[in-house]
Amino acid sequence: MDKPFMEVILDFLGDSGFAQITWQQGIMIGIACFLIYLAIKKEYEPLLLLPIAFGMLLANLPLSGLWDPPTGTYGTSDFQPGGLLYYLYMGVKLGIYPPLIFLGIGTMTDFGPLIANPKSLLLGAAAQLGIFIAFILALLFGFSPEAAASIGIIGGADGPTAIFVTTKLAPQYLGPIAVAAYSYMALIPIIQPPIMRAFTTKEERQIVMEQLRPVSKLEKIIFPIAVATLSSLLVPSAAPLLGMLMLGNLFRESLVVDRLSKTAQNELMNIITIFLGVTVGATATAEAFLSPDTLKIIALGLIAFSFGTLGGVLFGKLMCKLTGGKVNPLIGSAGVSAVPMAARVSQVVGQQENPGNFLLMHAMGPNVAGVIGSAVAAGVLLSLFG
Amino acid sequence: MDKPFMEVILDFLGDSGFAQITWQQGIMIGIACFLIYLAIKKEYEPLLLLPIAFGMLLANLPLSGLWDPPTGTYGTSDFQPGGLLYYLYMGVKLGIYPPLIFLGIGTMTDFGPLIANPKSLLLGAAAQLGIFIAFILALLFGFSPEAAASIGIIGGADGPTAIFVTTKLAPQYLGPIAVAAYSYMALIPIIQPPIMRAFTTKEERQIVMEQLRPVSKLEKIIFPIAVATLSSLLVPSAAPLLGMLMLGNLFRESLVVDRLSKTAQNELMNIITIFLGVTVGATATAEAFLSPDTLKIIALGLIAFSFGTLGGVLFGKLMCKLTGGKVNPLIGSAGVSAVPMAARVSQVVGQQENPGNFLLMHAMGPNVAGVIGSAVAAGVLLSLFG
Amino acid sequence: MDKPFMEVILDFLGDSGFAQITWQQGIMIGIACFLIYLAIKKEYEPLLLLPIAFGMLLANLPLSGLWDPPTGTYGTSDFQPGGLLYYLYMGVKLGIYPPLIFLGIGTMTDFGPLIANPKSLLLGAAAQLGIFIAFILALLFGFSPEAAASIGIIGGADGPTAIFVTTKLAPQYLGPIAVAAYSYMALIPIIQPPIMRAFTTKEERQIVMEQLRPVSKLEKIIFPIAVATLSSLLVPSAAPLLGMLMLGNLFRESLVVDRLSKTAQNELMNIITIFLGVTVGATATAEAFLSPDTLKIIALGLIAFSFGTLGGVLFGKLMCKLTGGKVNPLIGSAGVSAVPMAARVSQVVGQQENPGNFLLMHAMGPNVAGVIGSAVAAGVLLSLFG
Amino acid sequence: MLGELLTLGLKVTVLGLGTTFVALFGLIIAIELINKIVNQGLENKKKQSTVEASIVEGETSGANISLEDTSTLDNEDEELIAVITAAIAASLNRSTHDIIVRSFRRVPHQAPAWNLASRRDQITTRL
Amino acid sequence: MLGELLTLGLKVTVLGLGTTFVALFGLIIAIELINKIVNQGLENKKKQSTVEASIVEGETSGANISLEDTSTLDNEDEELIAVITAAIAASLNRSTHDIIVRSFRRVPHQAPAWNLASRRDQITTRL
Amino acid sequence: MLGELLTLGLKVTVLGLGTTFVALFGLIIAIELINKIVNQGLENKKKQSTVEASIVEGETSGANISLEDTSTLDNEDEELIAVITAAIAASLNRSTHDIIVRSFRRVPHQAPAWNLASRRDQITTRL
Ligand code: NA
Ligand code: NA
Ligand code: NA
Repeated sequence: MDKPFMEVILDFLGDSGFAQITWQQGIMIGIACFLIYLAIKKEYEPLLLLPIAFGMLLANLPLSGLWDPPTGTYGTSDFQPGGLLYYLYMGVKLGIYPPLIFLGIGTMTDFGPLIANPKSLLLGAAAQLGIFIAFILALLFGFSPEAAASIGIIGGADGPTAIFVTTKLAPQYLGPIAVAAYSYMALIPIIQPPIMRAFTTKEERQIVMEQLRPVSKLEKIIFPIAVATLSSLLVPSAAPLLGMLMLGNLFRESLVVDRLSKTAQNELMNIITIFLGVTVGATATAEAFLSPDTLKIIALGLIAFSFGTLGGVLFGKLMCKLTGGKVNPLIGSAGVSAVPMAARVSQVVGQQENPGNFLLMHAMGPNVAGVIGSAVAAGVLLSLFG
Repeated sequence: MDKPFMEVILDFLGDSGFAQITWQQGIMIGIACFLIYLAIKKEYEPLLLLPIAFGMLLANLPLSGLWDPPTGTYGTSDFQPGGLLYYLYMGVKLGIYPPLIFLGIGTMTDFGPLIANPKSLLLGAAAQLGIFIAFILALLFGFSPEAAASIGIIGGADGPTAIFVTTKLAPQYLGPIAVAAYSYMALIPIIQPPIMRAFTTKEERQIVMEQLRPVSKLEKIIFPIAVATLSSLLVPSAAPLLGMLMLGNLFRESLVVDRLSKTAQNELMNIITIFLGVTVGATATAEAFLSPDTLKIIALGLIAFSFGTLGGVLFGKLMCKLTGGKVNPLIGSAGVSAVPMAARVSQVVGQQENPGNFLLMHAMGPNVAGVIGSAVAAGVLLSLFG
Repeated sequence: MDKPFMEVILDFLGDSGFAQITWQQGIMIGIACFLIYLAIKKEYEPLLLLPIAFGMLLANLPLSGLWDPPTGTYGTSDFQPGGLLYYLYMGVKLGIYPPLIFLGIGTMTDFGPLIANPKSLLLGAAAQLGIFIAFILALLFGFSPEAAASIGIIGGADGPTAIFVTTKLAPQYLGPIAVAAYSYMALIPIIQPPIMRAFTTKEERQIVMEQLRPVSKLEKIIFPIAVATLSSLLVPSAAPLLGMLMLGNLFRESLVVDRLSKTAQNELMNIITIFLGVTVGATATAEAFLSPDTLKIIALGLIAFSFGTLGGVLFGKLMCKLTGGKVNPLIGSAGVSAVPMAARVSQVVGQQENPGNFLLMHAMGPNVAGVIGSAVAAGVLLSLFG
Repeated sequence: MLGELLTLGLKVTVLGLGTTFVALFGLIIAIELINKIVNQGLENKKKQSTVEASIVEGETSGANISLEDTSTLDNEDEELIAVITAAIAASLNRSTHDIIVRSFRRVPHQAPAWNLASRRDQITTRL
Repeated sequence: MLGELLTLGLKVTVLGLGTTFVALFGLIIAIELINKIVNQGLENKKKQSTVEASIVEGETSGANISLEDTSTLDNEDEELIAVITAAIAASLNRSTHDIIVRSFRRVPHQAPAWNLASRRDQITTRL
Repeated sequence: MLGELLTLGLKVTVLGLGTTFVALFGLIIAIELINKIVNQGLENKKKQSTVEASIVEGETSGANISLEDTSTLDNEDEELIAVITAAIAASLNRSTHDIIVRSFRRVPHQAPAWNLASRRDQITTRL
């Protein structure tokens, strides 16, 4: 503080962000503003896209220190705390947030339609095809197997699953993968219908399915326990996601812990959504995001979604054949998950051919099966490359 | 990934849980399912028993890694994060969750009946007899003093207190002690009435007590401040529990921080209940749980509850004598805490003898005094063995 | 445990707080009780003053261990966990809580009046004068520049900003600074009116201002993005506070993430308020608080608030002159922030001169500008002395 | 190089998609099993309880809804034990016949109504 | 060995149960003390305020409820000081007479009503 | 010593208060700019849409409110692009003319209504 005054001012300005911002960071700020626009104006998955975009904005303002790690030792005088986003990001890096979001999703999911028609689980498996097609292509595009697995999982159409896998296998791609996953989930109603129409006949699309049987309370209670147990035994790496999903569902179906159920699906989930969104977005710094890899990831994500839809539809056709025309293949596309949007797409495309056809409940089965399916696929990829 | 394909598959299957599960883990899964049944069907303290049981289920599925500690150094590339339950358990291990649950309980507790009839505090002290009887027996059964203290505290009939003490003194027994504490709390209406009837005469049970005086707002505000101060001075180790209990109660009675009060008793408490329950349950791995010690703990827990009830009832008889028959000894059993169930038991047993007798408010005094009493007893045990 | 029984009892009593409490701690307990009285009876910012006061009470009960750091290494058997307040305080020490409180404040703030009349931003800048007057005086009183900066920021009239700066620059003064900041915020209606009347003429106080133009939804959405970007570029150290404030405001104005907005302003903010209040209060131990420095800080805080008010009023007079009498200088005092109390003070003082004059909305502009102004000033001080 | 990548890709696809199908097919079997045990049992009992209920109906027609309700719950009780046993057996790769649930004790329903009421009440008021 | 364990057990029981009784007995005394100070004071003031109120009643009967209310609150004010003083004294093991509350200043009630209103309002709108 | 402290104090005051004024003055300019772009654009469009609306009004008067609404939103669309471009330009210290938004594609509004509905619905039911 003994320096001449002009020097102090110059130092201060030299320390300001205006002196240090790069054109790449400027572009990232523009991209962040564009994502904010999509989130607010187009309502593309705003609950996550808005925090993600704002995190991206903050991370590209130089010198804010929001992302700095701490220095020195906690409790001693030379300790300098890290930035806010550094600490909030720990919940992502340590794999804590995604399973807790699944806990909340579990409390909001009704597996009844799936229990009533368990065969729809196979559609939830088939629709994971996109994950592996994108994986192969990503390998051929030059990505490492770990990165390729993370890119493929975009096709699982499940944000928390994609974030969970990517954090463990290829954290350097977390920004673009999260943005792609949530953007394409919002675009499901645009991506799916052409594929669904191209690979089905008018007759298939007009099939009216039988009404689902009622499901007893007891079945709904045993279901999450069975899924948690069996899937964790076959694919242990899927246990954090499926275990929490099923705990949430058990809270829901047991009817005796209403207050836990409500908090898990509201406040806990909202708090974690804010922290997850902002910090995942903040991984998208200019140097991490502005690279040809990002464009490849965005392209591969679209391929993953498309082939996931295709896998579901084709398996739906197979089931249609095998059951003698009792299954409408349009419900197959719902197997990608993206609950409940993909199921609605099945409903609407079906209704366009046959206004009296209500496929929604039939499509909810594959739809929630897709969540389980992509968590299992994620578990396999984690156990192979983790 | 250069291995022959069959080998990859065999490796994968060898890595699956089916190949590794032991019969002990199978039994634990069965026990977990049985506890889920009790929680849902019998509604035995479901808010905690359901998370505990599900945590037990998850912890006994091999290879899930939910419980693994991290390896390497955070922030470096060799870092492998730990499992979800490992991180959530930190709040138990560091003693953070139980005081925060007490904060919530404080916002829900009306100490008015206790302030109106302060002598009922002595019943809340006498009912801690069970803690020490169980402590002595546990010593004789071969437990270490630390473990014996943790087992004894089951008789405090307060879940968070039992978990707090056990975490600090004998974490290896956390699973069985927590399960025993919450199960017996649910069984209070079955455990207490025979003891209450056996040690009281019909005349005593028919005593109608005088109406309680009204308590002013100012007394209710000063009470938590006085309790926090005095009890923390006499038994400093009880300060985390009693300090938070009384902070919550001050929130409640002050009437000026309604929004803090509501959050402490709802969302904050629910979030912590989920985390606490699942991770406490997850300490009950097969090797920790399937041992003769568990059976001993379950037996000792029942003894603790029974002697706690007895201590309260006998002291109630003494007070009845000393006051010339103004105190109904049935309210003594409520001193074990287990708010508000034990107080209801007093009410119902009393009403069976004399249908016009309403003991509920009189029993609420010893009932909430029991919470203070067992926290003080816990503090003494912590300061002796901590 | 082989000692004679009397010795055990004497040891136990020697370990109790009664044997160890000092008269200084007794005085602190008295001060804590007095603050509780102010919080409950006088409703002085009770949401923070009540937790702060109770934290102060707990911290001055000897031997409770609530504040102890852990010993040993986590995960090994020699590990002894630290106290509850030690862990909760981490969120203060690491600078996590204040930005998250600003997130909640952002969701509750309407920047409309500021956007309608952007010139009021200058009043929000002028009212930061008090910060720097108090800084200079604190230097002259013998405080280090870091401490002086922390003391000055009391004049920002923003609790979270004061706590954020003090934690980073002069944590040893956190207790008195936080108490002073929140107490004076509650006293704004007593501190400001005399200064406002002394430095304005009756004619000035009677000025009726033109109605504000309506502000479009789009402007309200772009505003937080622009403020976050520009202010973080000019003063990067202000990014944690202003970034979170503006994220919260974007949640609010976007209208598409209502559930995040509600959680940020209710449960998340309440939880953090409890943790922040209790632990900040707990820094006020007898040795830290009972020193002449505390009295100096309290005096300097009053000076800071007074000169902040004065700065706003004088700049208001200047604007009044320059606009030919279109600006009522009474709205200048609202620039200190203390939202929305300072704006109400402007309204009431104005109405006393001219019952038909409604200054409230005009004063809300400088009022919310003051929040931005003091965060910028805090950023400058942090970048100079951090 | 390209060949190697393709091989790796296909291996992972077969293993990954295969496991997903196997896992979800396992769940189909589990659901069918649960369905069979739960609902078959329910049907048997329904017949019984219909008989019981119709007897009761003659006597105290006001109470019969709750009575039937209770019996259904009780049936579900036994189903639940069967299912739990099956689950343990499945996870141990053993036949159900090898395992006998020795210690499953029903807490008697004689506990007075206030007991149940208080338990339910407690949920809303206390942990 | 058994003897030692029993000795330890009994020692801990006497100490533990003893401390619990002592602590809770201390609270009884504290409660009685608080009750005495708070309610005795209240009674004194009630007499006064009843007199005042009855005078007022003759004049403006509409406002008398709130008036009495205010006076009760003011009384509680002074009680609170007394109790705080007692608490400090107790924690310092000194007589109340040794301590004089020098700096207890009542913030004057002349502050206009909007002040109180705004304070109350603020609670719901801002930290 | 006193002189040094005063010098430091004044330096910090000038720098601190100066920066605060500069920053808040920058925000004034930003707000004015946003206001100009947003509202000027809105006025232009308002004229247009008033014309359109009055034409439409003759035909199907029931739908005209939502129509005008849509057109306003569409206008805001283009404004938003302009503002974003301006913001990028500002942060890069370049003129707006040097930057061309090449890739801004409007997702066509032909997407059926259920699409929008489902998107909105989804907000309340799922992350
Ligand atoms: Na999926
Ligand atoms: Na107890
Ligand atoms: Na301010």
